Amino acid sequence: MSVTNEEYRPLIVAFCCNWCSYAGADLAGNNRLAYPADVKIIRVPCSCRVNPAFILRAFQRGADGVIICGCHPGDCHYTSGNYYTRRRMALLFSMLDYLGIEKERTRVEWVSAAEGAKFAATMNDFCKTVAALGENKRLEDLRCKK
Amino acid sequence: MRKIAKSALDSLFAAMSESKKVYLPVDGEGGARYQLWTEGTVLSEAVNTVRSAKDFFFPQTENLVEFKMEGKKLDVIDVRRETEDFVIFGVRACDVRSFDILDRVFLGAPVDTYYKNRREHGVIVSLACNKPAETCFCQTFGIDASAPAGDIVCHMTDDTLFLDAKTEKGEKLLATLEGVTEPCADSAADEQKALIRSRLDKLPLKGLTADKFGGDKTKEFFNDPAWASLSESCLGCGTCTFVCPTCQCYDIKDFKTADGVRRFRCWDSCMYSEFTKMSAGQPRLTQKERFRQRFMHKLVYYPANNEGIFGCVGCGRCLAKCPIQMNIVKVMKKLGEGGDKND
Amino acid sequence: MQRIGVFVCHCGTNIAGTVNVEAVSDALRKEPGVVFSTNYQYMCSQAGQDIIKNAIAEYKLTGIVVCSCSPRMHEATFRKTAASAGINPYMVEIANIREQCSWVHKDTLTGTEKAIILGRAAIAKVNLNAPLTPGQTPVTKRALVIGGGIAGIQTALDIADAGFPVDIVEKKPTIGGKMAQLDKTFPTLDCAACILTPKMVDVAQNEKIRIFSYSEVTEVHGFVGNFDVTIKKKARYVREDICTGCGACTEKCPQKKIPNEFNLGMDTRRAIYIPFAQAVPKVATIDPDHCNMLKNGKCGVCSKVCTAGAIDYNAKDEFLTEKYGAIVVATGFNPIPMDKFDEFAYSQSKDVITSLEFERLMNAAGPTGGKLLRPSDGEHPHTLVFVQCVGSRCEACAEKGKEYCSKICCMYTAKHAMLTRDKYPDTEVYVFYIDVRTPGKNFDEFYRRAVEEYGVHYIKGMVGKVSPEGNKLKVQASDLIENRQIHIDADLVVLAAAIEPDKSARPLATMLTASMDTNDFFTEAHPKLRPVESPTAGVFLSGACQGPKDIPETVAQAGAAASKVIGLLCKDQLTGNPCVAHPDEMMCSGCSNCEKVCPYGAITYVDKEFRMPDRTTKVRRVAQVNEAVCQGCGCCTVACMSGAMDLKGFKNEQIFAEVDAICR
Amino acid sequence: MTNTKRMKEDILRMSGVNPRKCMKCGKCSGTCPNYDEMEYHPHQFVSMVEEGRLEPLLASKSLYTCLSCMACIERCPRGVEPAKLIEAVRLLKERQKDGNHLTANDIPARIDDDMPQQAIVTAFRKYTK
Amino acid sequence: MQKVTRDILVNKAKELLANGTVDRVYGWKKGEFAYDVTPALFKSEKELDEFVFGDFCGANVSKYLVAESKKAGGKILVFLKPCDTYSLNQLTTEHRVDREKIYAVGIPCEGMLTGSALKDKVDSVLSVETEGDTVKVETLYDGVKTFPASDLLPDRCRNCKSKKHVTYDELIGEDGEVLDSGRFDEVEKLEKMTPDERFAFWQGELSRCIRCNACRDVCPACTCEKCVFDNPKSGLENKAAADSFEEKMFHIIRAFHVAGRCTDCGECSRVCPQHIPLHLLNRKFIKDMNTFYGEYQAGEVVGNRPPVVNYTKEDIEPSEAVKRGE
Repeated sequence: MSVTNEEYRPLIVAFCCNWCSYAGADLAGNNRLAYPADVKIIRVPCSCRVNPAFILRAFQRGADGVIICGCHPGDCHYTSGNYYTRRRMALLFSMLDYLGIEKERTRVEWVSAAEGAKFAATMNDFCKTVAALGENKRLEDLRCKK
Repeated sequence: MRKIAKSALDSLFAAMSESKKVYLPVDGEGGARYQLWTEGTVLSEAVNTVRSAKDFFFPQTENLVEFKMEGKKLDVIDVRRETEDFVIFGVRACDVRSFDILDRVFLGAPVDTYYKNRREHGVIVSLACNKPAETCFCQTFGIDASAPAGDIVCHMTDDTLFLDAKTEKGEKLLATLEGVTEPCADSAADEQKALIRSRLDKLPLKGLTADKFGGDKTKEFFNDPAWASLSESCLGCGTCTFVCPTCQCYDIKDFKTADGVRRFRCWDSCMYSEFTKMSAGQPRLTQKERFRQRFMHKLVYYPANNEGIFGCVGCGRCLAKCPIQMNIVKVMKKLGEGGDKND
Repeated sequence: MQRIGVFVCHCGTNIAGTVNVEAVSDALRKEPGVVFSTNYQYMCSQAGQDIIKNAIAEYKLTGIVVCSCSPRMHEATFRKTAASAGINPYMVEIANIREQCSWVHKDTLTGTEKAIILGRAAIAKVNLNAPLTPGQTPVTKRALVIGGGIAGIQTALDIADAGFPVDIVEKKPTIGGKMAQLDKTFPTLDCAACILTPKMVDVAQNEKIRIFSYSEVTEVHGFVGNFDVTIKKKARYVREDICTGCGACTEKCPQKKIPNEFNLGMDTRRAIYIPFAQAVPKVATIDPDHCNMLKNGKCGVCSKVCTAGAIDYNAKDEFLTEKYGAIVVATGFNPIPMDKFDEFAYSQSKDVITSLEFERLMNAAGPTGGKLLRPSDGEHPHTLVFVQCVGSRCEACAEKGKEYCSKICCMYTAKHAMLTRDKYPDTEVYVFYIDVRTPGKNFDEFYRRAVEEYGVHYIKGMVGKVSPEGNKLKVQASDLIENRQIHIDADLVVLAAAIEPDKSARPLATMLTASMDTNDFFTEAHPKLRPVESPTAGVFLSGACQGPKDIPETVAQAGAAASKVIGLLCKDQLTGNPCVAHPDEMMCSGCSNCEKVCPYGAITYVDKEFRMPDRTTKVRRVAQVNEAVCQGCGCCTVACMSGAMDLKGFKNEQIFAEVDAICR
Repeated sequence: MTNTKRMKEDILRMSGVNPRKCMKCGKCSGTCPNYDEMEYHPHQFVSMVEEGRLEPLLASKSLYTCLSCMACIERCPRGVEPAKLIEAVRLLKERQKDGNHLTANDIPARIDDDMPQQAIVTAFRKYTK
Repeated sequence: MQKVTRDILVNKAKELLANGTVDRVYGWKKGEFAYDVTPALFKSEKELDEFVFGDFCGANVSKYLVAESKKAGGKILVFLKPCDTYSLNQLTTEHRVDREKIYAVGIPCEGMLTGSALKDKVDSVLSVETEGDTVKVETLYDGVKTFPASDLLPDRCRNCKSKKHVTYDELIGEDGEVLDSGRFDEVEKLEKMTPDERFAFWQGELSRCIRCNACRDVCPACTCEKCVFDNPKSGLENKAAADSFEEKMFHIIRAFHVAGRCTDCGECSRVCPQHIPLHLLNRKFIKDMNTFYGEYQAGEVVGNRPPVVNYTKEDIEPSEAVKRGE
């Protein structure tokens, strides 16, 4: 039996707002709270910078899950950005679900700069959920597969 | 000529499928379209498929070449593969003519090897139109729907399908079907042909002629004032182009894949504002100019370069599908009328 | 194509312990655009920075990727390094391979793999970076203070002291605010007027300060450094420049029975009046609602007695527009109305009063000349009951009160109780409290003195009912410590009414696009770290408009706001955040969606003439971003359907490139 | 779950009161017109229920000296509604007394023409376990 | 079917041209067959001879006003069905049309037939006549066929949301009411399916897309100067459907871009040459916005703020939003 038979690892793209969630991720690091390396973070100024097209693009390019992290509602550095995020993503996720795309592959989570533990826990949980779903087939672009 | 009972069509397709893939029109959501035959697939009786048969030789998107980069090293990969033999069954007379028109573009020098490869491997089995529709005007371009061209020409009566091989390719294929077909007189389908001809005579667009158009008519029509009103409400979408069996314009684009770049071509439409965009922009800046281009190409420019053959086959798809019901018939009738002097 | 240098930091073993830094720098060397890649023990050290600087010179780098700790740690450091080596600081991107990689992953293989991917994403982004230059806007070196209470006065004085001109806009005829109405101040018991009025005089005499009294702000346009403010000077019918404040008119005016606001209606004033003796500016004002001359043209006494000829019955409201670099909001507070608190009989008995009314009763310049007399019959009260928390700390949904603690009541009630006992030892003073909150320097000592030295009866419990009976007020209350219900026949009941922001604050906040909480207090830019700034750049907060405050806190905050203003006005130019939204005008459809979501009002629309691709010219409505106001959240970029709006430094194509690099 | 705990939950459910909202100001007791007749006062009801000291309450005649005038509800600055809590304790007591005071069979005999339907239902609900 | 006749409209147009209220008229021109009328601009009384009106005049001409209202000249006369008026209002809200340049005459609508819906039922149509609610279709091979109109009406008319004109300068006939339509029934049916069924359904529908852009180009909400899908700089550009992802991307993003702005006029589904029920995507967003953020009808009032560019502090969380119906 071959030892190279690797366990399936999902690819997770995390969009983190600069002021809360990115700092929360840093705090998770400071406290050495482990979470899977499957998570790759992209820094955005605010969660409201995340265009639905970015999310679809990530899926197209082979991501298996996309998570958007922002300040808790009411705590946005820009006062109202995450309120718009909340609406946009509620609608987008509902639409993806309507198209039969697994809703567990997308998530929005509010993580403050103080919530390093929550960040790590969220990522652990999300990775587990997505790993259980397996590879993203319903929003894949065959051209982007190796 | 050979024949087979209509009830035994399945065995015919099964026999064809033994050596080649067989595609045929199948009814589905939104109309008929070509599908690979498998056990149980039923031939559509629709007069036309929504998309034309040009897809088989000139697909909507097609990979041309791939580039792979590792460090500073660049590999160029030819993605062409020898196509498998295939049969397109049930092609109407108009669509069969469209292949001639495409051939003149893609097989003339320089030869488009991607197209040629597919063309060589395809066997065209045409089928005469029993019930030509009100939108049909193939007669305008000298096409006889009762006697289409093709490698094998078929006629269907209520109970029998007649097959007549017209080319070497066709004869070869027909020879493989001897087990399921039986021979018959060459005149066996004549009655059906006559019926079709009588029906063609009654079509509402029967009287439409293209006589006033042709390769030498650029000056006559280019500045016709009617273009303005004809194109007035054109949305600039690509529906007419994409359902047209003879539109052959494409764009070449690059797509970044996981580990390189894939260069592909895809259909383009002269109706689009981005069509043939160059460093200085699109040469045809208004929808009127783009609209004119499409119809002038079909009726004047194409014949000019191709011994007077028109670039339209009268299949009527654009008549049925245009969101605003503007189409080549209206254009042909309106042009040269001399009205619309306002612009 | 950029020429990119990649610098991988070991961070001692912080990174190198879990990430094979050599492998990372080798792998990233092969990425498109990368011409140089290296690793070093501490990139942020001087030696590390020198490596970057030398590489910039040697390899003519145009972009830098540092794989190191979080950009929140050292992005600024490396940007400075790049700038000092002559490339634009915004051509630097950080791949966070410490906090988000080496510290959270245990295994070297996965750590290294992820570090490479993060590095690749940063390289992909830098490839599309463009040099950014922060916008510069000039600063109008003048400040506006809205509100002339102690907060506004202190802010104005401090700003003027630094040499900048300041205008104070006060809606009342005089500055001074609530503090002018106070008698003594806790915990030192010095007289409010004695410490406030000199400051008012300072304001009046300061060359740098202009006072717009009896005026209101009606319009605010512009942005930090460049506000255009319209001020309405209400007609006072007395020429401010001529009136000497002699008071002859106020003596002769025949309209005598007008409730005097300054004494909270406990005595009367004339139709032409000066609010109080130390008013600044000390000029008379005609109350148009009560002046016979203004109402029906019959009188004119004041005009006859005015030797200066200052009376002008034809005066009109004046509007003037001024430019300011900074705006300080100091709109202060008011006690909430007591008419919803039937149980305390405030509207039934004149002898139930609020604490602010009590201040006036105790004040030498008050309606009773400083003698504590009952408003109803002018008798000396013997039994006084103070009720704390009236309208404070109420349930959120309760309509009559406020959810918050008004903060100042415990201390002023202790003061009132103490002063009463001090002046009138024959009185019995009861204070009903829920908690006594005295966090402040010498505050608890002060409260203890009231109990221990002055014998004030502090009773833990709440008054349930006050009913006037004869000339007494029957007070029914609970005494929780004794577990009994007590009944007191009081002569005077004083209610410590909750305080709320002034009603003028809400419309002002709208004009300033400054945010407010549900209680109409202005919100700070950050509750801990930027407590005197509003989230709207250039708008600062001073005093109780931001939350309940006592005088020392107000003065401290006023000074802090002033120093922030001074810091702003000291600059000739304001350097903005270069990562701002930017519209592609040819793509913009003018739909206004971006304008709707912008939290800062940074987007406006203009009609502009364009030369179109079809060689015609066309006037189109397009979005404009005020770069001085935009904070760069990027909300507009998603609201924009046509993709015309993009965010510099976080462009769509940059984020797409990062996504692509990560998902490769 | 202990008996007390269950009783407390019953009281809270029946009354819909959250005693934790109480800030112990005593205004309820300050406003109570029948204070002196009550062994335990409104504010005590609130804190004793919260602390689970139900036995003394259930044994006390205060249950019946509360006039249900609702003054405490009206005055409470935190919206705790002590009178509802007292009513709930009273109800609990009634229901505990030998279980059912009323069975369905008792009803026909007690009906008279003037009694509103609602009163029967209410009584049935109150006096039956 | 239609209660207004060509003559009423032509007379109105002539009157308004003559008294100078307008200097051009948007209307319809006759085609080759009964069903292929084309929207057209008429600039003089004489040109109006070619003006036709009937049961196939269903195209929403509001979109043409984006370009037309910016041209020099006087006002443009348009005849708007109730559903078209919502589009006009929405375009006015977004400053895409100059409402001052438009003279809108509201006309009642009894539901409009479309060529494609007709030809789903009947082949080789020679002529179509309507009498009351009966449609008589003369065919080439099957003689004359009769249908109740409701059988031939497209979904947007069977589930008409409103017969009320929300904006007009003049009204012909009586104004109607906002209707309690079953337009979300189909969406609900899909929502009740399992995710696998939904995926199969949409995969089947969207895979037919040929990216002709007709849905976009006819849509009165899609009036961008340049669509992101045409703009190489947007990062989303793609010209022709290359694989199943591109089709989904296009339709999801397009639906998202028109969310809160789509008036549910149904033009997208009318023009789709592949009969993809595109309105079901838009209606999903409309339905979600209604349930999540309160009833909202785009175009009902000029200046309304669509839910996607608005918020409340108590909005539903995305995780809750996808839980609905579970």
